Order: sequence, then structure tokens, then C-alpha cells
Amino acid sequence: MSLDTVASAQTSPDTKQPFAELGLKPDEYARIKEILNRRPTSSELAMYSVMWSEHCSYKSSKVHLKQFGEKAPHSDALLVGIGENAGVVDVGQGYAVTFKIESHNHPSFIEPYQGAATGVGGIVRDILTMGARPIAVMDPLRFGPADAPDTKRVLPGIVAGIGGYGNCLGLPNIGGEITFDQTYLGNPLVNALCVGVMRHDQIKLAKASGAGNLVVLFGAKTGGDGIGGVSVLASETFGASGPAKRPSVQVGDPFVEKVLIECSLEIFAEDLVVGIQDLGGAGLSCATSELASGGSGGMQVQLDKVPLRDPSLSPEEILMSESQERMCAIVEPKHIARFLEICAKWDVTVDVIGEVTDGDSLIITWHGEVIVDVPPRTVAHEGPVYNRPFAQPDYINIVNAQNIDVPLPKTAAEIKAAMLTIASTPNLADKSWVTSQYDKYVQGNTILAQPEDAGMVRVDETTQLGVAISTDANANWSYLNPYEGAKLALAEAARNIAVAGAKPLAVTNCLNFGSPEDPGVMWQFAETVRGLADGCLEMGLPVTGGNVSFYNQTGDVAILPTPVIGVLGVIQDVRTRTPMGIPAAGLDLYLLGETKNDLAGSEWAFLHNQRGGNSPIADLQREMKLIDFLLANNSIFKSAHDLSQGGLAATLIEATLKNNIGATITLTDAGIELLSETPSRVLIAIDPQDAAKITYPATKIGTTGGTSLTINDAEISLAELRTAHTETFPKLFG
Amino acid sequence: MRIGVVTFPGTLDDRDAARAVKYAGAEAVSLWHGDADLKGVDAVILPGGFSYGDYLRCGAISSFAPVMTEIIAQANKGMPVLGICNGFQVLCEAHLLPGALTRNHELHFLCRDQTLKIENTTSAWTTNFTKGQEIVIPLKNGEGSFQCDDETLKALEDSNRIIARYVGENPNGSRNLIAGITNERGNVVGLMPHPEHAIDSLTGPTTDGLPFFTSVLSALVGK
Amino acid sequence: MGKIVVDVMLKPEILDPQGKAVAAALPRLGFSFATDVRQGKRFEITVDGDVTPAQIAEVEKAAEVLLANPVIETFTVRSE
Amino acid sequence: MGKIVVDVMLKPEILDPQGKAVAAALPRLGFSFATDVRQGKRFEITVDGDVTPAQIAEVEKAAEVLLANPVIETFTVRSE
Ligand SMILES: Nc1ncnc2c1ncn2[C@@H]1O[C@H](COP(=O)(O)OP(=O)(O)O)[C@@H](O)[C@H]1O
Ligand SMILES: [Mg+2]
Repeated sequence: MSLDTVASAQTSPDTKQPFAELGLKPDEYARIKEILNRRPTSSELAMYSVMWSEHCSYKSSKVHLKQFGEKAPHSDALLVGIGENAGVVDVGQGYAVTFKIESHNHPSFIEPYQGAATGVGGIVRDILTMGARPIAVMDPLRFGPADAPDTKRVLPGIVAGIGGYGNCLGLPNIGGEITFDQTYLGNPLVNALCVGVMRHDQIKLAKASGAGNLVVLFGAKTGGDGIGGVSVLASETFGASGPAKRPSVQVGDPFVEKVLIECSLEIFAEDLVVGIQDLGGAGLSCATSELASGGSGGMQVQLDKVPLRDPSLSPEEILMSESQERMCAIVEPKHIARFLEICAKWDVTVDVIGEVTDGDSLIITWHGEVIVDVPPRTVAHEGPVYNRPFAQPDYINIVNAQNIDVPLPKTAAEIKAAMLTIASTPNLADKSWVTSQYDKYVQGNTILAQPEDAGMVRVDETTQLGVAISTDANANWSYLNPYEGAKLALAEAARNIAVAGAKPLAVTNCLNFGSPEDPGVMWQFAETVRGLADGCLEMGLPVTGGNVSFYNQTGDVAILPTPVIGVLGVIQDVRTRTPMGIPAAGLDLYLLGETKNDLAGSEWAFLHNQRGGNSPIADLQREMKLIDFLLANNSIFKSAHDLSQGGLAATLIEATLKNNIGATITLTDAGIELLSETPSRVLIAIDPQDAAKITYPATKIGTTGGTSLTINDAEISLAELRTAHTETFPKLFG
Repeated sequence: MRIGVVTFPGTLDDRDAARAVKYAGAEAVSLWHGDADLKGVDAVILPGGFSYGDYLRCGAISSFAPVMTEIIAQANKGMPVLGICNGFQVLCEAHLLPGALTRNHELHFLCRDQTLKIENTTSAWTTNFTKGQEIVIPLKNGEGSFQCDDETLKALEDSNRIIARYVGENPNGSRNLIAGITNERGNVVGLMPHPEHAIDSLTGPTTDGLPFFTSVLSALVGK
Repeated sequence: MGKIVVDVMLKPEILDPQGKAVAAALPRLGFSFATDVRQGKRFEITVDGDVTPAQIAEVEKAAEVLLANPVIETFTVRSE
Repeated sequence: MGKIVVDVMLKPEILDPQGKAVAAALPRLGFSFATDVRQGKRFEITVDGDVTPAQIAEVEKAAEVLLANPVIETFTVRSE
């Protein structure tokens, strides 16, 4: 086996290298040669290829994402913005909160359990890396049709994987989404959100500074996980025999991660690190180059010091390995003994693999020979940037010109049938078959969790300070109008926070799209980012970070554009939170906001196989007025529940079934009023004597009590409604 | 009164158990799995979680921890010990309690608010309940199905050693709907559901779990 | 390098929900051969050098105290 | 009544957290024989009458689609 060193690269400029197989374009390969002034070694080639991949370099999305910075509203709350592992927000009382969403879509299709599990593991490490204790997770999911055979393989595995990993870490799962659509059949979406909390002075950044400081790798040993691509390289380099088979799937060990969390928090508490980075995509290549690039640039790493699970790994493979549950820290020599002691207490594998140096090169050696010598910024932060062509796809004008023509219920029998359909359709049916597989109680601070509008966790037991989070996406609207769709998803997430009684503060997002090489998809993406940036500016909510997932398509068919928007809010006293379920009989029900004919993109249209029309236009001024009203009058709401997918029909079903308290509702145009999905609406229950306090456009639609949901002359017993609502998932997946 | 709460690697509900101890009015003392030292506590709680990842069998690897050697010795002398969920599994693996906890019959982790009927009100951890009292506390586990042979089952039933049973549909396939049991002496109790998550209705479904923790204080004071 | 295998199965009288689930799934996939399925664990233990009877005896002890729970399981040990 | 056994193990290159946990626990209990432990599954399938080659072939098919996940696991089928 011959080692491809920097010295040999200098003397063999004409060696053929498999850059194309590694996903690099000829001009990208040429640029690497230009940067290095020679051909790259195989290790350097491996590093550049993964760091310049779409996933790590954001090369197609960067030019658009920069709007989040350019249009950023002024916010005193933002402590760490885009660019770090996760953004950090000030929530008061000296507390800082960090939150982020990541996707693990493709791996979860190949191996649902492990793909989803390692997705949770990855986002939790991103949060931990900021210096925070992870305190909750959420999981927005998208699947193919509920009754498709492959969904029966994919959904139970993904759900078990999310639960298996998150439960074992002791992180309450406080919310998520599950939506079904044909376009996700070969490409399910597994997005995972994690939120963590720390004191202001505990914030950690990914930077390596201070010559002489040590580079420490701790956590799991390195195996051959997720290096399928790089094996190409190894086999080219090492001749026909080639390396052993490398797994295409990563397997997670949540127990190791749990121990790693506790160990890291103990290390943070004693302030023993200068900088820290988790190992995620692109493994050590990413961690070392980002740490060095974030600092002054100089770092030396002895790759042979990395503890291996599989001793047959080549240096290229070690650099690329995506083995889970690993972290890389920069530690001052005076703290290393204590650092190692804490690792020993938790039985965590740890090794010093290098040190920070003067100068600006990242130098990696293998048994004394230099195999990498690169300017780290060129690997980590100065990758290629594409201005991909984009153009409005032809379908837009076609679908926007279509009229929605669906039967609307009028008679008592029709209303009842429509209510039972809405109650039982997979997109709106009770999800407890899924959510009961998640621990929502662990840590003892969960105030609200699924099926509430927002998840809410207490941050401080003494002051009762808390945070709320909601994630939302309406891909049907984004399909009709991605610009408005993004704003509407933002509005919905913010509304969900306010409905629960918390003040919206900051935004994260996970943008799931098809291929950026398709100008139509690229247009959907560009419009989405523009809409989200405009919306955030108008609502005064900074984007703190996020994730872009491209290439979500099966053959030529892209998924619906699916921007998942997460909003974080703060609540001063969690005891004032407002739950969604009607708590008592004898209350008045009011609908806040105005209902228009907004059936395009609605669940009712979807149920009638209609995909056309125009999405609503987001009115964020109105949304903010509604949010202000909700926050100012929180104390009079006995319950409050947002209207979204499935309109008033779905909201009434959920609000009555929650505590098994019925309602009697009177509507003038029941069909539209029940099924339209006009945004900016909320159902509230109040004491009749508080009626005068409603200073927002509202309609009294009924009263609470009884054992039925009665709408005009349609009476549906809660028992029947409950059966329809709860039997769908067990029947499909049980 | 000082009540020890053990942390194994992978323990999750230790903070919650300690909080419940404080709510009940006692001092919580954290005990580390690797130290064979009970720090002079009057009683011990083995909390829930996934100790050692729950690999092999839940609770199996933890039952050999140094701290367990001490706990087993003290339990045999009458010290009150409560094992919740993973703690119950540890107590069975350590043979302080009979039987074993196996995979839920539906093969899923199950987290839900569960109604229980308290049957034994004489153990160290249940004197503040009334016989037949129904309570609602969270159940959350993947391997909560209590199994034992017929002879053991009969012995448990005949000597009033069933602490609580599930009410309604069997959530996990446990024999005779058993949710918790005690040893012959009544000082060691294992319980699958989580009373420490039902001490404050802000964060749990009820406050029905609190009497488990106040009971042991009464038991210790009465001694 | 030798290999010792330990098979651990639930005692026949103990409920085996995993085996039952497999037995129920097989006919749904068109497989009709099984009258019963039980699911257990298999441990493959690598030892230095050839397997000795003393090692087998050690593994038997380990199976008794750790690898199997005699309350609900039985085990067999063999070199392979 | 015949018995067919299917052994399912994680592929050698795939991380086996369970085997790792057992391997770490053994020395703590004073057992030093193991250089590595892998944990897999064992299925015991009961069939009517004697085991036939056709049945073995069927079980192999079932192992492929249900009992094992070929992405991360390998299996062997035999009559016992
Ligand atoms: N859609 C997005 N919106 C805002 N920020 C984004 C988005 N996608 C990625 N980012 C930011 O770009 C940076 C790099 O992202 P990423 O490479 O995914 O980080 P990591 O590898 O740590 O997960 C992060 O700060 C991330 O928050
Ligand atoms: Mg990161």
C-alpha cells in the first residue's frame, strides 16, 4: 500500500485522480489544483470533495440564503447568528437558548430505523456543541400515501428510530408533524429539531485558537461508516484488491451519545474548552477544517492517533468517516488532565490527536508523513458558489388558473359525514399511535407536548421561565406559490407559539426541495427563501440557522417544496400557558379572524384530488395584530387552538376530543366555514362574562358542554368522532 | 430524612426522582453507580432510564454495579428501596424482586397516562394510599411486561405482594395486569409506571404519584 | 482466533411477543411453513487462540450470570 | 415436527452497540476470555413434519425479506 503524501503529489503531478467519481466537477478540481499549486493528495481530494458537496458547502443555496443576513430584522435577542452550528437567542434571566432543524431524509429511506435515529443524534450534537444542555426534540415528518405498502415499511421504522434514540437520550419529544403525499413515496422527509439551554457565559464556538492548544477527539471510535463514496478513492489508490466493504448505513449508539452529553456538560461547566465542534457530515474533515478556519488557521493533526473501530481503514477513510457520537475539542494544555479525568469518569474514549499551530495551514500527518497541507478556509468556508439558473416552472400558471370545485356539505347528514372524514383522514387523524412511542415526560419540565399547537418546556423551575417551539410547513400552498407558502408557514408557526401564550422570538428552518439542477425547483427554492426572508423582516424575527436538503426526488419527480419553519418563543411564567383543549362546559367559543373562501391547497381539496387554485396571500400585519391580541389577553382564554390544515372542522374535533367536552356550534355557511383554510384564525373558549374583553374581530360560534359536537342540526357524538379520529393509525400501521 | 437517588450511565429520571423526594419533604442525595457508598441514606430510589443503553437485557448490566452490592446488602437488612421502571428491572436482575420485565406485547415503546389500582398499602412506599385507590400516572417504557412462572405468581398474589395493577386494557402484556410488586418484607418495591412524573399537574397528568414518596417518610419516621 | 457461540432463548412458558409477531407476519407475506416461531439472542464471542474446554466452562459461567436471565431464559454454549 | 434455525448477525463492518456493551461488561465481572462480542438474533421456526429442502429454501426467502435486513445484516439458515 503506498501512501499518497504531499511530497509524492509534488513529484507526480500527472497522476490521474477520480475526482468525478467523488462528485467534483472538472472546474472544481482545477480550482483545488490552483489553490494548492499542485495536485491534491488523495486525502486532500477526499476532504475537498465532501466539503464542497452540496450538503456541506451550500453551493447552490448560498447566494439565496444570504438574504437572511441582508434582510435580518434588528434583534437584541440574537446572541449567535447564522454560521455557527446553531443560532443562540437570549430568553432573559441570563439564559440563552439554541435550536435548529436538520434533515436526514435519504438515509431514512434506505434504513428507516437507523436513518432516523442518527438524524436525531446529529442534531442533538449540534445543540450540545454550542455549550447547551439539550432539553427537547421535535420531528416534522413527510411520507408517501398512508396506505402505500412502502409507507408501512418506512413509517414504523422511522418512528421507532426517532423514539429509540431520543427516548434513550432522555429528551422529551414535544411535537412534530406527519403529513402524507404521493411525492414523498420514494423520498420521505425526516427533519429533526433540537432545542437546548445554557447560561449566556457558557456559549461555545467552533474555533481553534491559541498555538499550542490541543486538538482532542472524544466519544465513539471511528469506523467505516458513511464512506461509500470515498471507497472509490481508496480502491483507485490501493489497487485492485480494494478496501473491505464499507457500510452505506450508519448505526447509532444512543447510550454512547447520552454519556457523551453528560461528559461534555461536565467539561463545559468547568470551562475546559476553547472551542468545540461535533462530528457530523464529513466527519473529521469537516471538524478539523472548520475549527481551524474558525480560528487563526493553523492546526496539525496526527491522523494515526485517531482511535479506530476498524483497523483496516485508510487515512482517506478516517478523514471521511461519519461514525456517530464523536466530538472534537480544543483544550489548553493546562486543562487536559482534568479533561481526560472527566472522560474517564464517564468511560468515554478520548485521544489527543493534534495541536493548534501558528501559521495558517491545516497539516495532517499519517505516521509522520504529511498527507494534507491545505489552507483550511478553502476547505471549510470558501467552497464553490453556484448561481444556478432558475425560472418559474410551467405548472404554476396552469394550476393557478384552475378553479377549485369541490362538493361542500350543507345538510346535517353531509356535515356529519364531512366531519368524520376530516377526523379520520391520515393527515388529520389522531397521531398518538406515533407520539405514544416518544417519551414526553422525561426531565420533568414538559408543559405542553403533542397534540398541542406548540411544544413548551420550562427552563427555570424557580422563576417558571419557559420556551415554546412550533414547526410548520404547508407544502400544498408552497406548491401553488412558494413565496407566499413560506410566509404562511412562518405565520402559522408564530401563531402556534402565541396561541400557547409565548412570545415569538426567532426562526430556524429546514428547506426540503428537489434537484437544484432543475431550474423550476431552483425557482421554488429561491421564491421560498425570498418569502421567508421578507416575512421574517416584516415580523421582526431573525433567522438563526437552518438546513437545506436538495435532491429530494424520485426520478424526475420532485417532492412538493417543503420549507419546514420552526419558531421559538419565550414565556415568562409557564403557569400562564394556554392549552388547546376545551377545559369545561358553559364557556363561549369565539372564532378570531375572518373566514374567506380559501379552499385552494386545503385538506378538503386534497381529499377531492384537487391541487389547483391560488394560495392565500399572507397578511403578516394582520397576523402580528392577532399575535399581539393573543399575548395581551392570554389570561381570559380557557383554551385556544389554532386553525390550519382541515380548517375549523379539524380544530373543533381536536378541541372537543382533548378533554371529552362537547360543543354546540351555529354557522351560517357551514361548508365554507368548516373547511376553508384562511390563515390567521384561532378558536378560543372564554367565560361568557369576558366577552367585552375581545378587542379583535371575532365571531361567537357556539358554547361548550355535552357529549356531542353539534354543528347546526348535525349532531355527532364524541364517542363516534373519537373512534373515527383514533382508529386510522392503528388500522394502517398497528 | 435522606433519600439516595442512584445514577447509572444512561439513567434519565434521576433529576425527576430527586425533585419528587424534595416535593415530599426529604433531602435527595445523589449516588453514583461506581461508588459502593450509600452516604448514610435512609432509603434508596433506583430511577428510570436506559442504564448501559438497556443493551443485553434492561437492568442486567447495572445490577452488577458497585453501588448495587451495598444496596442489596442494605435492602436485605430492611432499608426501603424503590425501583421505578429501569430501577424495577435492575431490582429483578439483582434478584431482590422475583420475575422479569420483558418486551411490551405490542413491541413498541409506550408513553401514556395510565390508570392504576393500588392493592398493597402496607409496603414502605405505599402506606399513604388507600386500598383499591385508583391513580393516574405516566407509563413509559419499551420493556414493561412483567413475567414470572405460575408458582411465583401465585406466591405474589397469595401474600398480597402486588403493589398495583393496570386498570383497563393491558398496556404491555404483564401477567395479571401487574404494574408493581414488593418483596416479602415490604421494603423493596418495583414499579413500572412513573410516580415521579406525577407530582405537579403543571408537568404531569396529576399529583397522584406523590404518596409513594411521602409514604416512605412515614415509614422511616415510624421506625 | 476461536469463536464461541451462546444461544439464549426464552423458556417455552414465557410469552415471546417478538416470535409471535414474526409468526403472524409470515403468512401475510405468503409464507406458510411455520407452525411456531420463537425469537432469541445469539452471541458470537471471539477468543484468542483455539477454543479450550476451560474457556467454554468460563463462558458457561458468564452465560449463567450475565448473558442469560435464568428466571426467563435458557442458554446453550458451543464452539463454532 | 422439524425445527429450522435462522441466525441473523449484523455485518462485521456495522457498529454493534449491544455486543460492545456486553464486551465491556464481561471484564467488569471478572471474565477475560473475550476479544470481541457480537450480538445477533436467533429464530427457531417449527414446521410440520420433517424439514425439506423446499422448506429451507422458503425460509431463506423469508429471512431475506423479513427476518433480516440485508442492508445491515447477514443470515444463515439450517435445520436443527
Ligand atoms: N435554510 C437555512 N437557513 C438559515 N441558515 C442556514 C440554512 N441552511 C443552513 N444554514 C446555516 O448554515 C450553517 C452551516 O450549516 P450546516 O453545514 O448544516 O451546519 P452543520 O453541519 O453544523 O449542521 C449553519 O449555521 C446553518 O444554520
Ligand atoms: Mg454542526
